[in-house]
Amino acid sequence: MIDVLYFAWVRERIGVPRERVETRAETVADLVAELCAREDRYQAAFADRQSLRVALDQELSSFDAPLAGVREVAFFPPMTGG
Amino acid sequence: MIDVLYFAWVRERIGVPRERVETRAETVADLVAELCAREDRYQAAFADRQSLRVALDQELSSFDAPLAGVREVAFFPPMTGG
Amino acid sequence: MRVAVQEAPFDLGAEAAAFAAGARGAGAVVTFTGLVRDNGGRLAAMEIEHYPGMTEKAIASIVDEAVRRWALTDALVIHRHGRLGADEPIMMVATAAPHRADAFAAAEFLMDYLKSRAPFWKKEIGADGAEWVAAKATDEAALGRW
Amino acid sequence: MRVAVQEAPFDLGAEAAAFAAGARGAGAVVTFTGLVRDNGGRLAAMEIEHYPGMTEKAIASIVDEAVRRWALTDALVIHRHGRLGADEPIMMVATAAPHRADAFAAAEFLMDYLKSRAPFWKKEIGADGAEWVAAKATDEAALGRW
Repeated sequence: MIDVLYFAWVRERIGVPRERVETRAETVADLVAELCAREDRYQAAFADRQSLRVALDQELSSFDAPLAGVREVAFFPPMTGG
Repeated sequence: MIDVLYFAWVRERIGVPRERVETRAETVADLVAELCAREDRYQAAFADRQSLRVALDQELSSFDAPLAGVREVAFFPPMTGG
Repeated sequence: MRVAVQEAPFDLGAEAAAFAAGARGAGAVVTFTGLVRDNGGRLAAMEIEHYPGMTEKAIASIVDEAVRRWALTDALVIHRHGRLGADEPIMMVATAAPHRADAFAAAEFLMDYLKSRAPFWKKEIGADGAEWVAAKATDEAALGRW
Repeated sequence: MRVAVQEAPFDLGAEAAAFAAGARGAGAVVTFTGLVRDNGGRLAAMEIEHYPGMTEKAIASIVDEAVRRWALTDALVIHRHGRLGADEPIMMVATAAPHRADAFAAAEFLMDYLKSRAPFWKKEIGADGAEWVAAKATDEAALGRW
Protein backbone atom coordinates (compact mmCIF):
# COMPACT_ATOMS: atom_id res chain seq x y z
CA MET A 1 0.00 0.00 0.00
CA ILE A 2 1.23 3.41 -0.93
CA ASP A 3 -0.16 6.94 -0.43
CA VAL A 4 -0.63 8.74 -3.70
CA LEU A 5 -1.13 12.52 -3.64
CA TYR A 6 -2.26 14.85 -6.41
CA PHE A 7 -1.93 18.62 -6.63
CA ALA A 8 -3.26 21.49 -8.75
CA TRP A 9 -4.81 20.42 -12.08
CA VAL A 10 -3.67 16.81 -11.58
CA ARG A 11 -5.80 16.74 -8.43
CA GLU A 12 -8.72 18.33 -10.28
CA ARG A 13 -8.61 15.81 -13.13
CA ILE A 14 -8.36 12.82 -10.82
CA GLY A 15 -10.97 14.23 -8.49
CA VAL A 16 -9.33 13.43 -5.14
CA PRO A 17 -6.36 15.01 -3.33
CA ARG A 18 -5.02 11.66 -2.13
CA GLU A 19 -5.75 7.96 -2.04
CA ARG A 20 -4.20 4.74 -0.80
CA VAL A 21 -3.24 2.44 -3.63
CA GLU A 22 -2.60 -1.31 -3.52
CA THR A 23 0.19 -1.88 -5.98
CA ARG A 24 3.19 -4.01 -6.82
CA ALA A 25 4.56 -1.48 -9.31
CA GLU A 26 8.33 -1.43 -9.32
CA THR A 27 8.76 2.10 -10.66
CA VAL A 28 6.80 5.34 -10.81
CA ALA A 29 6.16 4.72 -14.50
CA ASP A 30 4.70 1.28 -13.67
CA LEU A 31 2.39 2.87 -11.10
CA VAL A 32 1.21 5.46 -13.62
CA ALA A 33 0.50 2.68 -16.15
CA GLU A 34 -1.52 0.75 -13.54
CA LEU A 35 -3.58 3.83 -12.66
CA CYS A 36 -4.19 4.72 -16.31
CA ALA A 37 -5.46 1.20 -16.93
CA ARG A 38 -8.09 1.68 -14.23
CA GLU A 39 -10.11 4.72 -15.30
CA ASP A 40 -10.20 7.49 -17.88
CA ARG A 41 -9.68 10.24 -15.32
CA TYR A 42 -6.16 8.92 -14.68
CA GLN A 43 -5.45 8.91 -18.39
CA ALA A 44 -6.63 12.52 -18.57
CA ALA A 45 -4.33 13.48 -15.72
CA PHE A 46 -1.27 11.57 -16.92
CA ALA A 47 -1.65 12.13 -20.68
CA ASP A 48 1.29 14.52 -20.96
CA ARG A 49 4.18 13.14 -18.92
CA GLN A 50 6.39 16.10 -19.90
CA SER A 51 4.17 18.49 -17.97
CA LEU A 52 4.19 16.40 -14.79
CA ARG A 53 6.55 16.22 -11.85
CA VAL A 54 6.78 13.46 -9.25
CA ALA A 55 7.98 13.45 -5.65
CA LEU A 56 8.83 10.34 -3.64
CA ASP A 57 8.54 10.78 0.11
CA GLN A 58 8.52 14.55 -0.46
CA GLU A 59 11.69 14.68 -2.57
CA LEU A 60 11.58 15.51 -6.28
CA SER A 61 12.27 12.38 -8.28
CA SER A 62 11.72 10.93 -11.75
CA PHE A 63 9.35 8.53 -13.49
CA ASP A 64 11.94 5.80 -13.79
CA ALA A 65 12.71 5.84 -10.05
CA PRO A 66 12.05 2.59 -8.11
CA LEU A 67 9.20 2.53 -5.58
CA ALA A 68 10.80 0.06 -3.15
CA GLY A 69 10.44 1.42 0.38
CA VAL A 70 8.55 4.53 -0.74
CA ARG A 71 5.50 5.43 1.35
CA GLU A 72 4.26 8.57 -0.38
CA VAL A 73 4.16 9.41 -4.09
CA ALA A 74 2.96 12.82 -5.28
CA PHE A 75 2.11 13.93 -8.82
CA PHE A 76 1.80 17.58 -9.78
CA PRO A 77 2.46 20.11 -12.54
CA PRO A 78 5.67 22.18 -12.63
CA MET A 79 5.75 24.47 -9.61
CA THR A 80 4.72 28.11 -9.90
CA GLY A 81 5.52 29.61 -6.52
CA GLY A 82 7.42 32.75 -5.70
CA MET B 1 36.61 84.30 -10.78
CA ILE B 2 35.64 80.73 -10.18
CA ASP B 3 34.27 78.86 -7.16
CA VAL B 4 36.50 76.00 -6.12
CA LEU B 5 35.10 73.36 -3.75
CA TYR B 6 36.91 70.63 -1.84
CA PHE B 7 35.46 67.53 -0.21
CA ALA B 8 36.56 64.80 2.21
CA TRP B 9 40.36 64.55 2.70
CA VAL B 10 40.99 67.07 -0.07
CA ARG B 11 39.02 69.59 1.99
CA GLU B 12 40.93 68.61 5.14
CA ARG B 13 44.33 69.03 3.50
CA ILE B 14 43.50 72.38 1.95
CA GLY B 15 41.77 73.55 5.11
CA VAL B 16 38.70 75.21 3.59
CA PRO B 17 35.56 73.73 2.02
CA ARG B 18 35.44 76.35 -0.76
CA GLU B 19 37.07 79.50 -2.00
CA ARG B 20 36.79 81.96 -4.86
CA VAL B 21 39.82 81.87 -7.11
CA GLU B 22 41.01 84.53 -9.55
CA THR B 23 42.45 82.56 -12.45
CA ARG B 24 43.06 82.55 -16.18
CA ALA B 25 43.69 78.81 -16.26
CA GLU B 26 42.43 77.25 -19.47
CA THR B 27 42.01 73.72 -18.14
CA VAL B 28 41.50 71.97 -14.83
CA ALA B 29 45.13 70.82 -14.93
CA ASP B 30 46.26 74.44 -15.37
CA LEU B 31 44.18 75.48 -12.36
CA VAL B 32 45.69 72.69 -10.24
CA ALA B 33 49.21 73.79 -11.29
CA GLU B 34 48.40 77.40 -10.32
CA LEU B 35 47.08 76.35 -6.91
CA CYS B 36 50.06 74.06 -6.24
CA ALA B 37 52.43 76.93 -7.01
CA ARG B 38 50.78 79.01 -4.28
CA GLU B 39 51.12 76.95 -1.10
CA ASP B 40 52.25 73.57 0.16
CA ARG B 41 48.79 72.59 1.36
CA TYR B 42 47.61 72.48 -2.28
CA GLN B 43 50.55 70.32 -3.22
CA ALA B 44 49.65 67.96 -0.38
CA ALA B 45 46.08 67.76 -1.59
CA PHE B 46 46.86 67.37 -5.29
CA ALA B 47 49.96 65.17 -5.00
CA ASP B 48 48.28 62.02 -6.32
CA ARG B 49 46.17 62.97 -9.32
CA GLN B 50 45.09 59.31 -9.77
CA SER B 51 43.21 59.38 -6.48
CA LEU B 52 41.33 62.58 -7.29
CA ARG B 53 38.12 63.29 -9.14
CA VAL B 54 36.91 66.60 -10.52
CA ALA B 55 33.44 67.96 -11.23
CA LEU B 56 32.70 71.03 -13.38
CA ASP B 57 29.42 72.73 -12.56
CA GLN B 58 28.40 69.58 -10.68
CA GLU B 59 29.11 67.13 -13.49
CA LEU B 60 31.97 64.63 -13.31
CA SER B 61 34.73 65.72 -15.67
CA SER B 62 38.45 65.26 -16.24
CA PHE B 63 41.68 67.15 -15.60
CA ASP B 64 42.17 68.03 -19.26
CA ALA B 65 38.70 69.60 -19.55
CA PRO B 66 38.56 73.33 -20.47
CA LEU B 67 37.37 75.82 -17.85
CA ALA B 68 35.77 78.30 -20.27
CA GLY B 69 32.31 79.21 -18.96
CA VAL B 70 32.64 77.04 -15.85
CA ARG B 71 31.51 78.66 -12.60
CA GLU B 72 32.13 75.87 -10.09
CA VAL B 73 35.01 73.39 -9.91
CA ALA B 74 35.04 70.68 -7.24
CA PHE B 75 37.90 68.35 -6.25
CA PHE B 76 37.36 65.21 -4.21
CA PRO B 77 38.50 61.61 -3.72
CA PRO B 78 36.67 58.70 -5.40
CA MET B 79 33.15 58.46 -4.04
CA THR B 80 32.28 55.96 -1.34
CA GLY B 81 28.52 56.23 -0.95
CA GLY B 82 25.92 53.50 -0.93
CA MET C 1 17.32 31.83 9.42
CA ARG C 2 13.54 31.71 9.41
CA VAL C 3 11.11 29.96 7.05
CA ALA C 4 7.37 30.59 7.35
CA VAL C 5 4.71 28.91 5.20
CA GLN C 6 1.40 30.45 6.19
CA GLU C 7 -2.12 31.30 5.08
CA ALA C 8 -2.18 34.56 7.05
CA PRO C 9 -1.12 37.85 5.47
CA PHE C 10 2.22 39.29 6.57
CA ASP C 11 3.34 42.87 7.02
CA LEU C 12 6.30 43.31 4.73
CA GLY C 13 7.35 46.57 6.35
CA ALA C 14 7.39 45.04 9.81
CA GLU C 15 9.18 41.93 8.54
CA ALA C 16 11.81 43.96 6.68
CA ALA C 17 12.41 46.21 9.69
CA ALA C 18 12.70 43.30 12.12
CA PHE C 19 15.01 41.44 9.75
CA ALA C 20 17.33 44.44 9.34
CA ALA C 21 17.29 45.12 13.09
CA GLY C 22 18.43 41.54 13.68
CA ALA C 23 21.11 41.71 10.99
CA ARG C 24 23.84 43.16 13.21
CA GLY C 25 27.24 43.04 11.62
CA ALA C 26 25.76 42.89 8.13
CA GLY C 27 26.26 45.91 5.91
CA ALA C 28 23.76 44.86 3.27
CA VAL C 29 20.13 43.75 3.43
CA VAL C 30 18.18 42.77 0.31
CA THR C 31 14.47 42.00 0.28
CA PHE C 32 12.28 40.69 -2.49
CA THR C 33 8.50 40.80 -2.24
CA GLY C 34 6.17 39.17 -4.73
CA LEU C 35 2.77 40.80 -5.11
CA VAL C 36 -0.42 39.49 -6.70
CA ARG C 37 -0.73 41.26 -10.07
CA ASP C 38 -4.27 42.27 -10.92
CA ASN C 39 -3.74 41.69 -14.67
CA GLY C 40 -5.26 45.02 -15.56
CA GLY C 41 -8.24 44.56 -13.25
CA ARG C 42 -9.24 41.13 -14.61
CA LEU C 43 -8.09 39.22 -11.53
CA ALA C 44 -10.61 38.62 -8.75
CA ALA C 45 -8.34 36.48 -6.57
CA MET C 46 -5.36 34.16 -6.59
CA GLU C 47 -5.42 30.74 -4.98
CA ILE C 48 -2.15 29.16 -3.96
CA GLU C 49 -2.05 25.44 -3.32
CA HIS C 50 0.95 23.79 -1.71
CA TYR C 51 2.21 20.42 -0.48
CA PRO C 52 2.31 20.59 3.33
CA GLY C 53 5.40 18.84 4.63
CA MET C 54 7.33 18.88 1.38
CA THR C 55 7.02 22.67 1.11
CA GLU C 56 8.84 23.35 4.36
CA LYS C 57 11.53 20.76 3.57
CA ALA C 58 12.08 22.08 0.06
CA ILE C 59 12.42 25.69 1.24
CA ALA C 60 14.74 24.74 4.10
CA SER C 61 16.96 22.88 1.66
CA ILE C 62 17.04 25.89 -0.73
CA VAL C 63 17.95 28.21 2.17
CA ASP C 64 20.68 25.80 3.31
CA GLU C 65 22.14 25.83 -0.17
CA ALA C 66 22.14 29.66 -0.24
CA VAL C 67 23.89 29.79 3.13
CA ARG C 68 26.46 27.30 1.88
CA ARG C 69 27.19 29.32 -1.26
CA TRP C 70 27.25 32.91 0.00
CA ALA C 71 28.56 34.69 3.09
CA LEU C 72 25.19 35.43 4.66
CA THR C 73 24.58 36.51 8.24
CA ASP C 74 20.84 35.79 7.98
CA ALA C 75 18.06 34.78 5.59
CA LEU C 76 14.28 34.82 5.69
CA VAL C 77 11.59 33.21 3.53
CA ILE C 78 7.86 33.78 3.99
CA HIS C 79 5.41 32.23 1.53
CA ARG C 80 1.65 32.32 1.74
CA HIS C 81 -0.93 29.84 0.51
CA GLY C 82 -4.72 29.95 0.25
CA ARG C 83 -6.77 32.77 -1.27
CA LEU C 84 -5.16 36.18 -1.93
CA GLY C 85 -6.52 39.40 -3.37
CA ALA C 86 -4.92 41.69 -5.97
CA ASP C 87 -1.83 43.60 -4.76
CA GLU C 88 -1.47 41.43 -1.65
CA PRO C 89 2.04 40.21 -0.85
CA ILE C 90 2.43 36.55 -1.83
CA MET C 91 5.87 35.96 -0.43
CA MET C 92 9.11 37.59 0.52
CA VAL C 93 12.74 36.67 0.89
CA ALA C 94 15.35 38.67 2.75
CA THR C 95 19.11 38.21 2.92
CA ALA C 96 21.74 39.92 5.07
CA ALA C 97 25.46 39.86 4.32
CA PRO C 98 28.60 41.89 4.97
CA HIS C 99 28.78 42.71 1.24
CA ARG C 100 26.01 43.62 -1.17
CA ALA C 101 27.05 41.24 -3.94
CA ASP C 102 26.39 38.25 -1.64
CA ALA C 103 23.07 39.62 -0.42
CA PHE C 104 21.85 40.26 -3.99
CA ALA C 105 23.06 36.96 -5.42
CA ALA C 106 21.58 34.91 -2.58
CA ALA C 107 18.21 36.69 -2.84
CA GLU C 108 18.04 36.03 -6.59
CA PHE C 109 19.09 32.42 -6.07
CA LEU C 110 16.38 31.95 -3.41
CA MET C 111 13.77 33.44 -5.75
CA ASP C 112 14.80 31.33 -8.73
CA TYR C 113 14.65 28.13 -6.69
CA LEU C 114 11.46 29.00 -4.83
CA LYS C 115 9.77 29.67 -8.19
CA SER C 116 10.55 26.30 -9.69
CA ARG C 117 11.51 23.92 -6.88
CA ALA C 118 9.17 24.67 -3.97
CA PRO C 119 5.79 22.90 -4.31
CA PHE C 120 3.40 25.82 -4.78
CA TRP C 121 0.84 26.17 -7.57
CA LYS C 122 -0.97 29.38 -8.41
CA LYS C 123 -4.48 29.60 -9.80
CA GLU C 124 -5.82 32.89 -11.10
CA ILE C 125 -9.52 33.45 -10.47
CA GLY C 126 -10.94 35.95 -12.96
CA ALA C 127 -14.36 37.25 -13.87
CA ASP C 128 -14.27 34.85 -16.84
CA GLY C 129 -13.15 31.71 -15.04
CA ALA C 130 -10.18 30.22 -13.24
CA GLU C 131 -6.87 29.11 -14.68
CA TRP C 132 -3.75 27.47 -13.31
CA VAL C 133 -0.70 29.62 -13.91
CA ALA C 134 1.63 27.84 -16.36
CA ALA C 135 5.28 27.45 -15.47
CA LYS C 136 7.48 29.65 -17.63
CA ALA C 137 10.41 28.26 -19.58
CA THR C 138 12.37 31.36 -18.51
CA ASP C 139 11.93 30.40 -14.85
CA GLU C 140 13.28 26.92 -15.44
CA ALA C 141 16.10 28.37 -17.53
CA ALA C 142 16.98 30.81 -14.72
CA LEU C 143 18.14 27.87 -12.60
CA GLY C 144 20.89 27.18 -15.08
CA ARG C 145 22.89 30.22 -14.06
CA TRP C 146 23.63 29.01 -10.53
CA MET D 1 10.14 57.95 -8.51
CA ARG D 2 11.43 59.58 -5.35
CA VAL D 3 14.93 60.65 -4.36
CA ALA D 4 15.65 61.85 -0.82
CA VAL D 5 19.04 63.09 0.41
CA GLN D 6 18.67 63.76 4.09
CA GLU D 7 20.43 63.97 7.44
CA ALA D 8 17.45 62.51 9.34
CA PRO D 9 17.13 58.78 9.97
CA PHE D 10 14.51 56.92 7.96
CA ASP D 11 12.31 53.97 8.86
CA LEU D 12 13.13 51.27 6.35
CA GLY D 13 10.08 49.19 7.26
CA ALA D 14 7.73 52.12 6.74
CA GLU D 15 9.48 53.11 3.52
CA ALA D 16 9.39 49.56 2.15
CA ALA D 17 5.71 49.14 3.04
CA ALA D 18 4.71 52.48 1.51
CA PHE D 19 6.73 51.75 -1.61
CA ALA D 20 5.12 48.34 -2.09
CA ALA D 21 1.65 49.75 -1.40
CA GLY D 22 2.20 52.32 -4.14
CA ALA D 23 3.57 49.74 -6.58
CA ARG D 24 0.19 48.68 -7.99
CA GLY D 25 0.48 46.59 -11.09
CA ALA D 26 4.00 45.50 -10.20
CA GLY D 27 4.52 41.87 -9.26
CA ALA D 28 8.03 42.33 -7.90
CA VAL D 29 9.52 44.71 -5.36
CA VAL D 30 13.22 44.64 -4.45
CA THR D 31 14.78 46.71 -1.68
CA PHE D 32 18.39 47.15 -0.72
CA THR D 33 19.37 48.72 2.58
CA GLY D 34 22.93 49.63 3.53
CA LEU D 35 23.70 49.55 7.25
CA VAL D 36 26.64 51.02 9.15
CA ARG D 37 28.91 48.08 10.03
CA ASP D 38 30.41 48.32 13.49
CA ASN D 39 33.67 46.60 12.42
CA GLY D 40 33.57 44.24 15.35
CA GLY D 41 32.76 46.99 17.85
CA ARG D 42 35.64 49.30 16.83
CA LEU D 43 33.38 51.85 15.15
CA ALA D 44 32.07 54.75 17.23
CA ALA D 45 30.32 56.57 14.40
CA MET D 46 30.31 57.13 10.67
CA GLU D 47 30.32 60.58 9.12
CA ILE D 48 29.02 60.98 5.59
CA GLU D 49 29.94 64.09 3.66
CA HIS D 50 28.24 64.96 0.40
CA TYR D 51 28.12 67.64 -2.28
CA PRO D 52 24.77 69.41 -1.95
CA GLY D 53 23.34 70.18 -5.36
CA MET D 54 25.47 67.70 -7.27
CA THR D 55 24.28 64.81 -5.10
CA GLU D 56 20.63 65.23 -6.03
CA LYS D 57 21.46 65.70 -9.71
CA ALA D 58 23.76 62.69 -9.83
CA ILE D 59 21.19 60.41 -8.17
CA ALA D 60 18.36 61.66 -10.39
CA SER D 61 20.46 60.92 -13.45
CA ILE D 62 21.27 57.40 -12.19
CA VAL D 63 17.57 56.74 -11.54
CA ASP D 64 16.67 58.07 -15.01
CA GLU D 65 19.15 55.67 -16.55
CA ALA D 66 17.67 52.73 -14.60
CA VAL D 67 14.16 53.65 -15.73
CA ARG D 68 15.38 53.88 -19.32
CA ARG D 69 17.02 50.44 -19.18
CA TRP D 70 14.48 48.33 -17.29
CA ALA D 71 10.69 48.04 -17.24
CA LEU D 72 10.16 49.63 -13.82
CA THR D 73 6.87 50.89 -12.44
CA ASP D 74 8.61 52.79 -9.62
CA ALA D 75 11.97 53.46 -7.98
CA LEU D 76 13.10 55.01 -4.71
CA VAL D 77 16.48 56.21 -3.43
CA ILE D 78 17.08 57.51 0.09
CA HIS D 79 20.62 58.42 1.18
CA ARG D 80 21.63 59.96 4.46
CA HIS D 81 24.52 62.26 5.29
CA GLY D 82 25.94 63.56 8.56
CA ARG D 83 26.77 61.47 11.62
CA LEU D 84 25.44 57.90 11.92
CA GLY D 85 25.83 55.26 14.61
CA ALA D 86 26.62 51.55 14.17
CA ASP D 87 23.80 49.47 12.63
CA GLU D 88 21.90 52.57 11.48
CA PRO D 89 20.55 52.47 7.92
CA ILE D 90 22.74 54.60 5.63
CA MET D 91 20.65 54.39 2.52
CA MET D 92 18.10 52.33 0.66
CA VAL D 93 16.96 51.75 -2.87
CA ALA D 94 13.71 50.13 -3.93
CA THR D 95 12.52 49.06 -7.36
CA ALA D 96 9.14 47.80 -8.55
CA ALA D 97 8.58 45.97 -11.83
CA PRO D 98 6.18 43.50 -13.41
CA HIS D 99 8.99 40.90 -13.47
CA ARG D 100 11.59 40.09 -10.85
CA ALA D 101 14.58 40.07 -13.19
CA ASP D 102 14.02 43.77 -13.96
CA ALA D 103 13.52 44.69 -10.31
CA PHE D 104 16.71 42.88 -9.25
CA ALA D 105 18.86 44.17 -12.10
CA ALA D 106 17.73 47.77 -11.63
CA ALA D 107 18.35 47.65 -7.87
CA GLU D 108 21.87 46.30 -8.39
CA PHE D 109 22.54 48.89 -11.08
CA LEU D 110 21.35 51.69 -8.78
CA MET D 111 23.60 50.41 -5.99
CA ASP D 112 26.67 50.08 -8.19
CA TYR D 113 26.26 53.61 -9.52
CA LEU D 114 25.36 55.18 -6.18
CA LYS D 115 28.52 53.63 -4.70
CA SER D 116 30.90 55.11 -7.21
CA ARG D 117 29.14 57.96 -9.00
CA ALA D 118 27.11 59.84 -6.37
CA PRO D 119 29.22 62.35 -4.42
CA PHE D 120 29.25 60.86 -0.92
CA TRP D 121 32.33 60.20 1.20
CA LYS D 122 32.35 58.07 4.32
CA LYS D 123 34.60 58.58 7.30
CA GLU D 124 34.82 55.98 10.03
CA ILE D 125 35.27 57.37 13.52
CA GLY D 126 36.84 54.78 15.81
CA ALA D 127 38.25 54.70 19.31
CA ASP D 128 41.72 54.96 17.75
CA GLY D 129 41.06 57.81 15.35
CA ALA D 130 39.15 58.68 12.20
CA GLU D 131 39.75 57.44 8.68
CA TRP D 132 38.22 58.12 5.28
CA VAL D 133 36.87 54.95 3.71
CA ALA D 134 38.90 54.12 0.61
CA ALA D 135 37.10 53.40 -2.64
CA LYS D 136 37.34 49.75 -3.60
CA ALA D 137 38.60 48.63 -6.97
CA THR D 138 35.81 46.03 -6.97
CA ASP D 139 33.20 48.81 -6.76
CA GLU D 140 34.67 50.62 -9.75
CA ALA D 141 34.94 47.29 -11.60
CA ALA D 142 31.27 46.53 -10.87
CA LEU D 143 30.25 49.39 -13.18
CA GLY D 144 31.76 47.54 -16.10
CA ARG D 145 29.03 44.95 -16.17
CA TRP D 146 26.26 47.40 -17.10
